[in-house]
Amino acid sequence: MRLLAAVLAVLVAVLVLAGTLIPLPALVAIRFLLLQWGVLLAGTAALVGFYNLLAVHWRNLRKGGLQTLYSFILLLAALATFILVLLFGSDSPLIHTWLVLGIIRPVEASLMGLLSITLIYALARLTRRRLDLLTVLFLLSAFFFLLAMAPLPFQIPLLSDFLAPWLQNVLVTAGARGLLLGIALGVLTAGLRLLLAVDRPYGGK
Amino acid sequence: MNLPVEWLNALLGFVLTLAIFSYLLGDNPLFRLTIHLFVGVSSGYIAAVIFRQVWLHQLFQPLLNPQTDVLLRAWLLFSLLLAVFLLTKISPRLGSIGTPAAAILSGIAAGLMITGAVQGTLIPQLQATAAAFDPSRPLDTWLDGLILLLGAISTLAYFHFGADQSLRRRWWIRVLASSGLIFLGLTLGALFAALYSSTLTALIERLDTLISFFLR
Amino acid sequence: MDEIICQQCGHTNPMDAVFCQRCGALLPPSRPATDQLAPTLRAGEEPQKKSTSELEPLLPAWLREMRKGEESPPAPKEEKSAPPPPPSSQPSVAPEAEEEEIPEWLKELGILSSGPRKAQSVSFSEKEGKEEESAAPQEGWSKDLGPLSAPGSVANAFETGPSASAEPEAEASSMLFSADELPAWLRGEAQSAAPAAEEPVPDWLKAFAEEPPAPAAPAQPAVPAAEEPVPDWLKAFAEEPPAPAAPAQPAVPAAEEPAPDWLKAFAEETPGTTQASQPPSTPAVIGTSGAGEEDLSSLLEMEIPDWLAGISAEATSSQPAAEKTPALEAAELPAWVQAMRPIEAILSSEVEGAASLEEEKEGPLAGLRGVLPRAPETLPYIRPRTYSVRLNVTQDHQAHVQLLEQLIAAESQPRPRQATPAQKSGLFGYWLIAILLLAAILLPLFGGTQMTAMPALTPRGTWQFIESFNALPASPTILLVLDYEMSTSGEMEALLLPPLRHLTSIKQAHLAFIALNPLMSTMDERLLEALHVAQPQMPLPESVNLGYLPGGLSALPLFASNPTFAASPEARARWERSPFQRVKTLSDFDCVVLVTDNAESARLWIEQTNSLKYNTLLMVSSARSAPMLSPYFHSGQAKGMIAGLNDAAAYEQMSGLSGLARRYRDAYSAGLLLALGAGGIGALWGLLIRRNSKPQEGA
Amino acid sequence: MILNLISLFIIVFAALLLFTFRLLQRKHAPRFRPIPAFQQFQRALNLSIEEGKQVHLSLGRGHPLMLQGAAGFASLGMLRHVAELTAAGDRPPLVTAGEGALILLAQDTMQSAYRAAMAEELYHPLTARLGGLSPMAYASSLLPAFGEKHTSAHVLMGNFGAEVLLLGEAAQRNHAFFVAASDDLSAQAALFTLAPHPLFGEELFAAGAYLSRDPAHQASLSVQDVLRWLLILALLVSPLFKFLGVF
Repeated sequence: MRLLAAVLAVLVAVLVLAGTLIPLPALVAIRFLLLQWGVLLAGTAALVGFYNLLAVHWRNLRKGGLQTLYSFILLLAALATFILVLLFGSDSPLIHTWLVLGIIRPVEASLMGLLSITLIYALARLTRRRLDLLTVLFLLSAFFFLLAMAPLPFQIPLLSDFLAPWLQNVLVTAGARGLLLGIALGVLTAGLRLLLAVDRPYGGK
Repeated sequence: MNLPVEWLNALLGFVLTLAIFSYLLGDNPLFRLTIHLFVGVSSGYIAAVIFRQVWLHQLFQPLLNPQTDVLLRAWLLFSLLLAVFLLTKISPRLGSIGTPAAAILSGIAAGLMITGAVQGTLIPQLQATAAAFDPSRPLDTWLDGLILLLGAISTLAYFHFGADQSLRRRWWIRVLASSGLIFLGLTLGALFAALYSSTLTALIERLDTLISFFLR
Repeated sequence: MDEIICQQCGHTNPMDAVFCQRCGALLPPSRPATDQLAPTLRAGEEPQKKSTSELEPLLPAWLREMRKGEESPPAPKEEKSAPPPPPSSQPSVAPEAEEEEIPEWLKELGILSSGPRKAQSVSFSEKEGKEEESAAPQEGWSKDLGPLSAPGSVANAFETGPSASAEPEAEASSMLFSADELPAWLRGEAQSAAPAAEEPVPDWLKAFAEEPPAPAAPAQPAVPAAEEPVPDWLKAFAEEPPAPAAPAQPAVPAAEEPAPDWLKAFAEETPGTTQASQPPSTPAVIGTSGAGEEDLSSLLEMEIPDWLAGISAEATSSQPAAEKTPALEAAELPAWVQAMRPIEAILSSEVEGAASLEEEKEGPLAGLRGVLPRAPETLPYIRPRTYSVRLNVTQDHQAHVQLLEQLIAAESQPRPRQATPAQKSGLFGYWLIAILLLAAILLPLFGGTQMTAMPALTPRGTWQFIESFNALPASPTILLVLDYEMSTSGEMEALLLPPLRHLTSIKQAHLAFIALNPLMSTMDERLLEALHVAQPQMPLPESVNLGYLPGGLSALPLFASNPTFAASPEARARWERSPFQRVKTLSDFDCVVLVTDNAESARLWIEQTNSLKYNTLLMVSSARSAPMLSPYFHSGQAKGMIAGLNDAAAYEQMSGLSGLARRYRDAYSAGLLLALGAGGIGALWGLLIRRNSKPQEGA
Repeated sequence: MILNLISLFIIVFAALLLFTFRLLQRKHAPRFRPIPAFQQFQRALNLSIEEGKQVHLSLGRGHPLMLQGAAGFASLGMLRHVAELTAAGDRPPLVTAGEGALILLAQDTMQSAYRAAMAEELYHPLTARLGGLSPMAYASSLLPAFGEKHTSAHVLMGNFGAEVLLLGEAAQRNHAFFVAASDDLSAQAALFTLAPHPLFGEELFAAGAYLSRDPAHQASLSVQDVLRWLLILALLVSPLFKFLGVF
């Protein structure tokens, strides 16, 4: 079974690659079908994940104490939402108003808002944590861009109109390009490891 | 009728926002309760949307549609079978049936990853670097292009992993890497400021909503 | 060293402890040799190599010479020089060795139980391994017989015997015999073996370790004994009534194994040596458990039968293989060879079992003890030895050992408890920042202040965005790609509303929404509602929600070729009735607006759909993804770009609207300046603390 | 068309390079510059095994069919190593992810790691858990885990956005060891301020080679280095391409 899985994975990867890079109609059509499978399987995997979430909290129900309450709330919320959306669709006003705008949006946005406090706090403590050239450059750059972004009652000549955009478009873009290229190399080799069945997260080594 | 619903909805948002902000004081039962409610609702919502979008709209509806071509129907049935195989992963005993389906998913991911990395990043970024040296462009873009080139190269060199016996990199790589450090520091600083700006806007929006609730 | 560290759990035990106080495991004696050897010995683990080359110079000169002598000459030569059977070989070493000063460890031998001697047996097997590798790495077992017959090695094997056989007693007394009780020859031998034991892993073993297949069979037998000082089965074994104490028996396997070639030669050439060797062997026997010297002498004096001479390397070399496939062996070898196998296999350490071995009364093996296994149940215990050489300690492992030692050492040092005050001050700082930030935002919001100036210059991206909208044809079809998280929806709505208002006020636009995130699949309603709230007098544009695009990158080409790919049937029906019906592919839209907070997916969207040559691609980007996306605007791939609240404010100003960007502007400014101030003060404070703490550290 | 050909050439060349390096490096293991975060991670891992505590491994939320999926696959390689090490430990590692496919693959990876460690009977599928299906749900669902006394180390490697800050901050509040890496640049910038030993850029993809010392992963990292210099060369000559009108 494991060998079959590895062969399948390699074959599918090669077909997707070939369909992208070699413009033969047959290959392109196969790639199209495989991509449809990809959509289907990724969606199914999310459902398996959802089941996993329910199973974990179902097990937690027996833990006792507050954890039982938390898990019960989660299970109830998850199952009720799942069934409601399944029955009425996500665009039902009830679901949109109460679940999306009433619960999901405030909590997500509040958590995001909390991050701003964490960020300032982490910035303020950075020199206590670490002090090297990279830290100094990081701080200088962060302070500069914070100042450049801040709307003021008066204009600082050239700062936010010229200097900041130039720095962002040249120096920052240069660094970001290097980072992106490096990450792309990492992605490429990670993909190749899958392609050559060196990594087999689906059950083998 | 409309007003109480809006008001209740705003009240719900207000309470939940306060519960989340209570985390500032430390982890507490109210925060945990809110988090569990939120995780349950969001996960249930997303799972249902995915189920509808993928299984209903793309599998069942065409399958049940009498106008669907036989060949397409066979293909859909086969796809359904594959998805059901993957679903068996929820059972520890039957899980191995789903392994080929997981392998197919990994294979598709590998193919997309490789093409995405090469055609989505490597080549476009290479082109973008070269674009600054367009003969038709003015000289100042050439200067910017040179800085961009140096930055990209030195940042790339900064991450060189190989080392000699003493676990140090060769001197010229170190020199190049140290200039990459400058670009890295500047980039991360700018990204930090940008991220803070985003989170700050989210906080402002939340607090604005709270105020609106009070002023209502 | 006044403590013993348990090798199982790392617990520190008092010097006199026999068992670990935490986990109950048998503790090693506190000898350096065992300290280094034993921790790495654990059943079932892979062999590890250990570099001990640095210890090489510490070896006594005589041992280094002896080792050279052992290592350099080829096997045949050794066989020649070592024909005497084990006991007789010892005197040949002893006279030289005795002249050397008795090492410290030997004086302490009295307090040792089986540990050091096991270490010796380990070193013995290591030598064997080395020889094996240097001579014929893959030829297996038969070649190893040569080294076995080398004086030191055989003596080692012999020496191992009594000590191991006495282990059951040793467990209780932790002492068998002192150095004083040792006969002179044995002391000499012990000396010769000791340095090897003190040096945990000689260089040659490293080399040995690098060759996994070779050590598998013959080189390893002694190690399990070293690892588990007194195995349970051995205890049980020793308690069995019928087992006669016969410590001299170990000599038999030792002699038996190398026997085939050299024993015959020896019997023919130097019978006198054999006899001369008997008396030295006797004290050892007495010193351990008093078995008869007759056993030995009868063994050594007996005439080598023809069948024994006939045991060729061929027969012996087949035995390791036979260990792996017993069935095959049973078919090919005579029964008596099968019977010999376990004894040979246990050569170096299984002498422990000697006490229970019986003397053969008849047949060609008459007079030999323990040649045949007494009970089949002893066999299973032999098996683990074949893969348990584990002295291959790599540098990594040494580093880990050092780390572990450091950790243990660090654990025992009292540390001042500073965590609580630091934690409190940390939380205090966190709360202070939270209060300041909340105040900085709430005051302008509550007060409705408008202190900050609007942007004097419109950013190029915003300007071009507006221009692009203005250049759209009448009743344009516009695709809005919602690629942001719910968590940033506050920011994204503030950025998206000005262009949406612009669109509805100027053009009769038709909007299609596609979400790349399931939570966004119904956000079109929210946006249209916000639009309605912002300008209630204006009719809302006609719109179609194409749903959520599942499948990430893989769905992009599918969507590009069929925009209703992910749409519900109702949406498709509405699509067909609207002006969108002329839109067959992504490039048919008059304008695509990518609304994103995710630089990665936006990048991919742009790169992957670049070949489609849209009419117009515009971007509305969260501030956090803007640095990564602005190059796409500057390279011309996106015609316009709104990034962050400042750009939105510029848009509002340009279009003469008043919206969220203006409303949030003062709070936004206060928040940014607070971060600047708090970050700056914090950085300086950190520097100050570092500067103050350095002199203290120096003092 | 020409870009397709160039892409094909790059991919085939890189695959051959990986294959060759793997063969070559069976004999000579490459050496890599030390990365403190990985050293600390290894130390924390050893410590937690020693103390009988749990390691929490978070694989991120990279969608398998996006580029971010690569980060998830890279972290699965690391999971394999950690699972093998801790399989026979007192507590199995707690594995969390924010994406169903990652959970599924993590379960498979763990099962095969336990099998390799001959402890398959100790494997339980629910040691790999889905935190939540949206990034914030995922991050916030992990917060309680950071307060657990029996969890000594938190390893966050994979695709995380800004929400990773919540986790880093929770780790600091609880004085827990944590090491984090993400392929997202914003998250990297945020982690730079929070993490004791930050990891940048592609260092996330080196985790397998640094931690498991697996020859295949080491070969892959060496290939990455070779490709890096070829890319640098390509960047240097790219202006020339522009002149020649290739791009």
